[in-house]
This record gives sequence, C-alpha cells and structure tokens, in this order.
Amino acid sequence: MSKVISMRDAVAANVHDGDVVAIEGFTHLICFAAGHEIIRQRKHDLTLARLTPDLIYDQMVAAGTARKLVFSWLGNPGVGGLHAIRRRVEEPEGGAPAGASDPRPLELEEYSHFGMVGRYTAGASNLPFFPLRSYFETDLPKANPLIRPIRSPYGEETVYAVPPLKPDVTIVHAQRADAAGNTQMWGLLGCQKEAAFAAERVIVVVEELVEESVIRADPNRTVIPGLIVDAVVLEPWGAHPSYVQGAYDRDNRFYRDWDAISRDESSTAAWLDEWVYGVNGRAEYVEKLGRERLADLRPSGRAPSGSVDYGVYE
Amino acid sequence: MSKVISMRDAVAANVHDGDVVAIEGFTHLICFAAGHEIIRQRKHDLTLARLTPDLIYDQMVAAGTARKLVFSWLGNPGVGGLHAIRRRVEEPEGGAPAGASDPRPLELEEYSHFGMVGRYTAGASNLPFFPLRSYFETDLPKANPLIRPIRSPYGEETVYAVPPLKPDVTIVHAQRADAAGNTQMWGLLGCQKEAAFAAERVIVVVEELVEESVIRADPNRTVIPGLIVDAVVLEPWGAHPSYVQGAYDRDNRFYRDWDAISRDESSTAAWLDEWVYGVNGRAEYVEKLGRERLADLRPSGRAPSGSVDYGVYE
Amino acid sequence: MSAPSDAAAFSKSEMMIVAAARELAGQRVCFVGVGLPNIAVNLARLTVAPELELVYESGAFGAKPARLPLSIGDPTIVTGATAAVSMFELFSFYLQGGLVDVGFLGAAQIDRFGNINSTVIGDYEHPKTRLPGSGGACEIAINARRVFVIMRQSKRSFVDRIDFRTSPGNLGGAEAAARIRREEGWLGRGPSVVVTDLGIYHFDESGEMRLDSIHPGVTLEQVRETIGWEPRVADPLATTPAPTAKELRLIREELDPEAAYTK
Amino acid sequence: MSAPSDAAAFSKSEMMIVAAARELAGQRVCFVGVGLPNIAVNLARLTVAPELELVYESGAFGAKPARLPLSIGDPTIVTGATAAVSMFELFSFYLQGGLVDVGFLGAAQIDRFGNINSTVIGDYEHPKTRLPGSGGACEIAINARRVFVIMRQSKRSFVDRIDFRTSPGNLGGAEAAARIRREEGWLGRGPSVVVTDLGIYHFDESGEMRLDSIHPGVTLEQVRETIGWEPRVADPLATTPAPTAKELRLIREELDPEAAYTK
Repeated sequence: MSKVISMRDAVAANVHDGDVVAIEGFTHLICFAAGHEIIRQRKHDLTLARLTPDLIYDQMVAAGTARKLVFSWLGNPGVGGLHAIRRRVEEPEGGAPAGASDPRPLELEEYSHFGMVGRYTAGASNLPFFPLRSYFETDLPKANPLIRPIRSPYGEETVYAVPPLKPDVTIVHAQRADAAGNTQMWGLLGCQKEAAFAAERVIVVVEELVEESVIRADPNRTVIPGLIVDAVVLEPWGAHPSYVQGAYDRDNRFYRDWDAISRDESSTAAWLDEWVYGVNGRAEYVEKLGRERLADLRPSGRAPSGSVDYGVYE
Repeated sequence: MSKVISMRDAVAANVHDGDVVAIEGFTHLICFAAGHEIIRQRKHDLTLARLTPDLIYDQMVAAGTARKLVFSWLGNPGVGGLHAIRRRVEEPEGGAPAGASDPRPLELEEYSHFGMVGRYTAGASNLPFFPLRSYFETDLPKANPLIRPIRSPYGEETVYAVPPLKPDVTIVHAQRADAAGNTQMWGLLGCQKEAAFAAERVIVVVEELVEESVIRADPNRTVIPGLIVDAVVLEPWGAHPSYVQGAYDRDNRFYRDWDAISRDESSTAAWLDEWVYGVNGRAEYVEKLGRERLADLRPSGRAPSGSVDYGVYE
Repeated sequence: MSAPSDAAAFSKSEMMIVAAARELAGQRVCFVGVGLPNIAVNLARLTVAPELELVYESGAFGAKPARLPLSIGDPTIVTGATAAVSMFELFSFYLQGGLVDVGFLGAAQIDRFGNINSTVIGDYEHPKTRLPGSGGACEIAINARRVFVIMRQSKRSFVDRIDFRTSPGNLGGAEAAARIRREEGWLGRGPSVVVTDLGIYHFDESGEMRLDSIHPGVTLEQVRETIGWEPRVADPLATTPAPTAKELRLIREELDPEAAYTK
Repeated sequence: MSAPSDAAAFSKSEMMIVAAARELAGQRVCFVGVGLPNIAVNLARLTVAPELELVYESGAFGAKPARLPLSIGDPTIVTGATAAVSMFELFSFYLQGGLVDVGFLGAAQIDRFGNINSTVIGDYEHPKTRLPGSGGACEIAINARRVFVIMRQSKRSFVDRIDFRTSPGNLGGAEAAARIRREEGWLGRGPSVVVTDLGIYHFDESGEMRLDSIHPGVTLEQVRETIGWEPRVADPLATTPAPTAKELRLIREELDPEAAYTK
C-alpha cells in the first residue's frame, strides 16, 4: 500500500500543535523542506528536538513555531551562532518577531551529543533510561536535572543516565525509499534510525522514489523499514541548504548568508516572507534558487560504491 | 601496513591458553577454520563465548579446548542437540574424550540472545552494565547471578542488567577486507561488530582480500575498521559448514551428519582425527571435501546489490 | 510419525500447522523461529494473513525466500529481503521497541498458565536433559504483544510444574500476571494461544489454558491422557475445521515438499 | 586579524596551527572537529604524524578528503573514507570504547586547570551570551585518552573562574582529578596541552597550566596581559621554533588556500 503523499498532506496529518518534533540528520540530510512546510502551516507550541538545531530550527524558532528546544549543540556549524534562537534566550521579551504566535521565552533542555543519541536509543528500545560515561564533574546535570547518576549493579561504579526521548513525529530525509517507506541512505547516518524507531509517527522525505526491487536488492542498505513509516514524500532538493551525499553539496554560501540575515529581526522576517511564506512548496523554492546555483552544488563526478553479490538461493 | 598472516600464525599469536574467545556470527559467517586451527594448536582452558555455540564449539569442546561456555542457545539449529557439549554437562565425568587435556565438567554461563548482545555492547562501549527488558519472572537470574535487577533513576521502574563481556580475542569471518583489516560484510550481521569492538584482539578471516580502494568505495559497508584488527587471514571456504552470503550456502548435510557423528565419543574423536588433526589447514580440508560437494553449495545465480553514488566533492 | 486422524486426508502435524496458521488472521508483524512456526507463518501469509510481515530472529525483515528456509539463518531469507539488521537492532528496536505483534514459540514444557521451559529437564545444576535454553524466547515472551505457542502435547511436555521457567506466561494466574506486567512495564500481554497436534487452547479469564477446539478425529480422552493436569474444556467444545484442500496443497507442494516437518 | 610576529613570514594563527600540529607527533587516533583543529590535524598528517587516523565527530573514519572540509559534515570526508558510521557507534564504540588517543577541543573559556566552558557566559538561566554548548566536548574530555586544546588567549577566555563547566579538565588540581578519574573509571587522563596564538602550555604535576614555550616575537608581558591569573612559566622557557617554509606552504597552498581560518 503506497504511503506516498504530498509534503503538505504529510505535515498536516502528522505534525500537530504541541508535538515533540525531531527533524534529524547530523549535518547531512536535514529536511529543510519539512521545516518550511511546518512554518507555512503555522504549527505552534512545538518542542523541537535535534542534536544540532542548525539553521532549520533557527528558522522555525524565528517563525514562532516552537516553545522549547531539546538539543546538544546550538550553532551555525563553521560560521557562528544561531541568532534567532539566541535572541529568544538572551533577550526573551524582544526575541520573538512581531506577530509570532509564541512570544514566550524559549525553553531549553540541554544534553551532550552522546546524551541525545542515548535518549533516542532509549526511546527506540523502550528502555526507561540509557547509561553513558559522560557528565562526570560537569555543570550539565545541574543545568538539566534529567541527567541523573546511576549506580552499576556490578561494583561501586556510577555512570550517568539520560531519559528516553520519544518524539511524536520524526522527519528524516534520505536518498531513496519505496512507496511503502522502506528507506535507504548512505553517507553520514547520524541518529536518524534511532530517532525514527523512537517516534510515534515517521515522515520520510526522499530525493528519489524507487521500486521495491531496488530496496530488496540491497537489504543491508535499508536504514528505516516501511513498518514504522507513516508517510513518504518525494521532494528533490528537500534538504537544501543541507546536502545529500551523492546528489548535492552543502550550500555553504547560504549558511554564511544566514548569519547576516538572522542577526536582525526584520531581515529574518523578510527572508521568511520571501523564501517560506512566499512560495507554495519546495518546487517553487527550488525554482527560485535558480538553475545556476543548483548546478554549482552538484558533485563534480560520480563515486560509485560498486555492487556486491547476495547470491540466489533457491 | 599489512596485517595479513596465515591462520596458523594468527591463532598462535592471538589465542592463548585460558583466554576468553568469541568466534561470532549468528548462523552466518561462523569461522570453523579458526576453530579447527585452535584445536590443532591444542589450546586449552578457553572460555568460549557465542550466542549459539553451534557445531564449532561442540567440536572445540569435544577436542578438550574449553573449560567454560558463555552462551544463549545451545543447539544444532534445525537438527537437535549438541551432543559433545551435552555429555560434558549431563555426565561430566564421562563426557570428555580419552586423552583430552581438560576432562573437568564444563562450566556454563547462560544468558538469552539479547542478554549476550547487551554484554558485547557494554564491552564495546566500556559500560559497566547494559540494561534490557528481559528476565522478568524467569529462573534465569537465579541460574546466573550475574543477571541483576537495576532500578531506573526515572520513576519506580526496574529492568535487568547484564555485565560487559570483553573477549581476549574475537574472531570473525567476512566476505572481504583489505590488508589493514578494514572489513566489509553483508547478509545477516549478528553481533560481530559489537564482539569485535569489545575484544582486546581481533582476527578477521576473509573469503577475499581486496584493495583498500574497494573498501573506500563504500564506507557505509564497513562493519569493522582496521583500527581494531590485529590479524587478517585469507581463507576461502573458511566458514564451511556455515555459509557466506553470496559465496556459498550452509552445508545442511553436514549439520545433520554431525548429529550422528557426535552422539558417540569415539566417532567424534575419529572425525576430529580425520578432518581437523588429519589436515594441515583449511586448504587441505577444502580439497578433502571435494569439488562436487563445494559446487553444490554455490548459489544458483547472482543477486547484485546494485551500486549507489557517493559523489566526488573536490 | 503421528497417526493421522483420517489417514487418507492429513496428518496430525498438518492439522497443527493449519490451525496455527489460521490463528494468525488479522496479525501484522510476527517474530519467527524456524521449523513448525516458519511453515505455519508462511501458510498464513498465503491464506488468512496476506499482509503478515515476518521478523526473523536472525535479523532478516520482509523476507521473500525463494525456497522454504531450512533454518532461521538460511541465506535465502536475506536475498530479496527489505532489510537485514544486526542483532542489536533486532532485539532493541524491533522486539523491545514493541513492533512485534506475535512471538511464536515452541517449548519442551508448558504449564497450565502458559509458562514455558526450554532450558533443562531436572535440576539446573545437574540436569537430566540439557535443552538449548532461551535463545530469544525469554525476551520474546516479555516484549512481543502476544505469544503463540506451537508444540505437540504429551505427559512430559504438558506438566503440572515446569522444571525451569525460561519464558514467563501468565505466572500463577491472570490477575497477578497482569499486575506484574503493568508494574514492570512489559509490552507483552502474554500467551494468547497454544496449538498442539490435538487441539487449540486459549486462556480464560483466570489465565489458565482452556481447550476451545479439538482437532477432527481426536477424542477428549486422548487430550486428557497427554496432559499433566485436569484440563479446562470449553462448553460447547468446537471441532477444528479440517485442513482444506488448498491448505494441504500449499504445505505439501510449496512449504514442505520433503515433509521435513509435517510427517 | 592578529598581528603576525614577523609580518613577512607568518601570522599568529599560522604559528598556532603549526605548534598544535607538532604536538600530535606520535599520536595515532584523533577525534576532530572542524576549523583550526581540522587544519592542525591535517598538517600533522602531512608532516610529523603521517600515521594519524582521524575520527570525525560526524561519523567518518579514515577520511581522504579531496578538498579541505568546510565543516565536520562535509560530504568530501565521506567519499573515499574507510568507514561511515552512526553517531551511536561513533560515541559508544570509538570514543567511549577508548579508541581515541587525542580529543581536540576549542573553548570559549578555560581555567588554569584546563576546565572548559563552551556553554554560556554569565548565569545559565539568564545568560549574557548563549554559546553552542557541549556537542561532544563533554564526553570527549572524559573518554579521549588525552585532550588537546587550541584557542586564542585573552582576558575573557583565560579566566580565573569559568562560568560553566562543560568539559572537565584537572578539576581543582591534579591529585583530586586523578583520584576521581580512577574511581569513576574514566578512560581519559585529561588535558595534555593548550596551544594558543602566544605559546604552548602543558600541565605540571599540580595539574596547572604551565607556559613551556613562547612563540617567536611574543613577550611574556603579552602573555600575562591576556590571562586571568598569574601564569606559571617554565624555567628555562623555550621559544617555539618558527613555522618552516614547508609547513607554511602546506597551510597556504593546500589546507587553507582561502585563509578562512589562518588570517
């Protein structure tokens, strides 16, 4: 049974006001297309979970969709800070754009990278906690009392625990999936698998929709089984300005541009007006980016994985 | 720097009397070649860890290499029991073959599959325990006091913990590796990765030695990095009578034959004399099996995974 | 070799497989080991449960085997599957994560409350018979949403008191079991059906096995002779519909042509 | 923009990178973020540490980038790498498992014992400046066998008391830190070197930073003016050998041709 629907329908059906939303992908495969659609549908009171909020959550916070962030590294990688989020934290009263639906101070729940990975893993595994060797002698457990010590039942050792994170909806971008949602990705895998298995609902957004036979030819490449997928959206360039291994490069120019755009509330609002509210979806956004800019982001050549043989056993 | 050496040298250098040894591989990629070399080198007092001891450990126990098993399912899959091991458990005095170096009763340390996976995972992660939802209201924690309850630091919930398992040496079989030990496998992956990362030393045995460029063409296919590998052994058919996805099938006839052979101490000893002590290595064993039998085990056709594109970014 | 109830028509094993397959109607995701459960599950997919998805204990998901797999590690379940995953992922995310609707178990011993022994006969330290042990059966019984048991019945297997509890069933009764499962946060609701070569048992409100259906040609006396306690019997007691020609053809021609499991 | 000590020859940033790279001699596995550490590490591979293996925080191992990666998530570090792994595997098996010899950290604030703040300036609840936070820095400081710090020094960054402890260094001193690390089973032995734009610090037996080498052209007065405590100074104090022509050529022509990090 096909789960392929439009981004608009996928977000309308699966993202609700007040939800815990995880758009995952560590530097790679960040689904900006879904984030923008969530903004367009004026969802609000969301708790946004991601290791690295990145530009996607800076934009979603600027647009007033979020009441809370759950995260581990709050920056514009290689460039600097996330200004819209910082405004909501450092000067909460003045931090929300006029007319935003949620002008309250942004709540922060902070972990380390491994803590966030452990949280998704516990969520995916239905464990009440995940243990890790981190946080010793730091101020993080004081800043976040959900980071708690746990004593080993073998000897005197104490490690730290983080609680499970179970998003209402996890959204992942991938190179390809079939209509049933069996999803394959390659390159940096982040913690999309854990975040997807931890979630109540899963939206998969892909560069390419493929026949089931393509997936079945390489079962070890499958990262997310259709079993846990609720919607499949075909959205080429859906990760821009993030990237898709083998398909297009990170648009570093935009990451730098955002630093200037986002320093000012009105230029941030103007950008949202033009590039999010002002387009009816990703296809229009892509058209607006222009052929030349897109062409510059294509890899300069192919780097084929090569094929392995699973063998026919009949 | 090449780590490629002979099976004889790999076992001599990395497997010592008294070691905890894990030859892993869940039904797939079980390295019988290494087990047989350990028998030939008359290693003893080994603690043998595996989810499913399978025929490989039945043979190693029959040959007197082991003092203890750490396991979760003790059977001949699809056939029945493991008779050599059962003799050492059910009638310990009579269970060891005459002349075996270790006629003491075999010690058993028993978990469930998930418990064993958790133990390797804790070992690989340097965690003092791994939590899981198993063992509730069963007799397993009574039979094995290393299975212990642990209370969640969030609420009243209690789950069970297993302790880390850190083998002195883990031996895995794979389709291919490069000379530095970067190892790729496909098909059922079992818990080889966790068992390898948990071990002090790692021997990788492969069907095919490939150029580094083959590995680098598909970095997501790499299961074990050369970083943790001590020796690479090229040993085609090294998993027989187990199988290698895409290369050869499980020799079900041998799994059935072993049921009869192993029911009797003298026929077991005769088999070891002929097929283990009586050959100087896997090449001779393969030759002895005969071309026809091997040909029957080849897949009937190719099932290519297809190639994906990582892209050139320069 | 069992005596078929109607020698010309079907064997006891065939009836057991058919009855187990029919119980899978409406189920979605089944965690499966090899042998009888494997045949039953594949029969169900070809008949009452075409949407059934199989999670093999070895890590294959969405298998499309080109032949009847001879073990759960048969390479034919990987080629053409939708996913092949590590044991960590399988047990953590699929099973413990709550994605498995039905866990299918065999057993050496079972008691009236569906508690299962697959570890030892006799004392644990000095066993009369050392059985394989849990494998995944312990966590399957706890985490699969419900548990199906398929096993031949005899005085040695259907016992008043099992020698070792490998997989928890309804413990000492339904009420205590439900409370413990709730308090300890188990996802599984415990045993749901036991299909044997003689009949089909479900569990009544007290958590005890109840014979709901008896296979054609089997007498209640035969049932009582092969069970270590006085079994509860539904009133009225149904008679299991005999295997259909289609079911038998599928078993004999496609699923087990060499009659490895159905003799 | 820093004033190069010998305007014609090299910038302070170039000196800092060269000094950090040389400290990597003899190290094997380095966990690395992007920017200055990335350039230093790649320079080390081309000079003093050809065997150095890089573990990128994003999950790439054995990378052979065709260009200088602009972020730790640059696709060029994946194409041609020996492995691309999940964050779970990276943090569990590589880092926490003890395979990382050197963790390379930057920071907003550091104290004399090498404790690091990358979370907030000011109060946590009402920060003056909200910094990125830990990322992996917390677990890197605990699990990497040793920690290298690379940062420019100033009164705001080299402080008597950090506002938030994101990554533990030698805590309140070497003795207590060693005891705690032992008792709590940390694999890491803590901070090993701090390389700045002015000099190179190691840690003395009391666990406090000691200026062991001063970069050419830098005065002790400049060092004291940019540090929030009275720094310990080795006697004799070495002068860091200036960057060689080869080191400078590699930085300028291969590693950072657009001078993104070395201005």
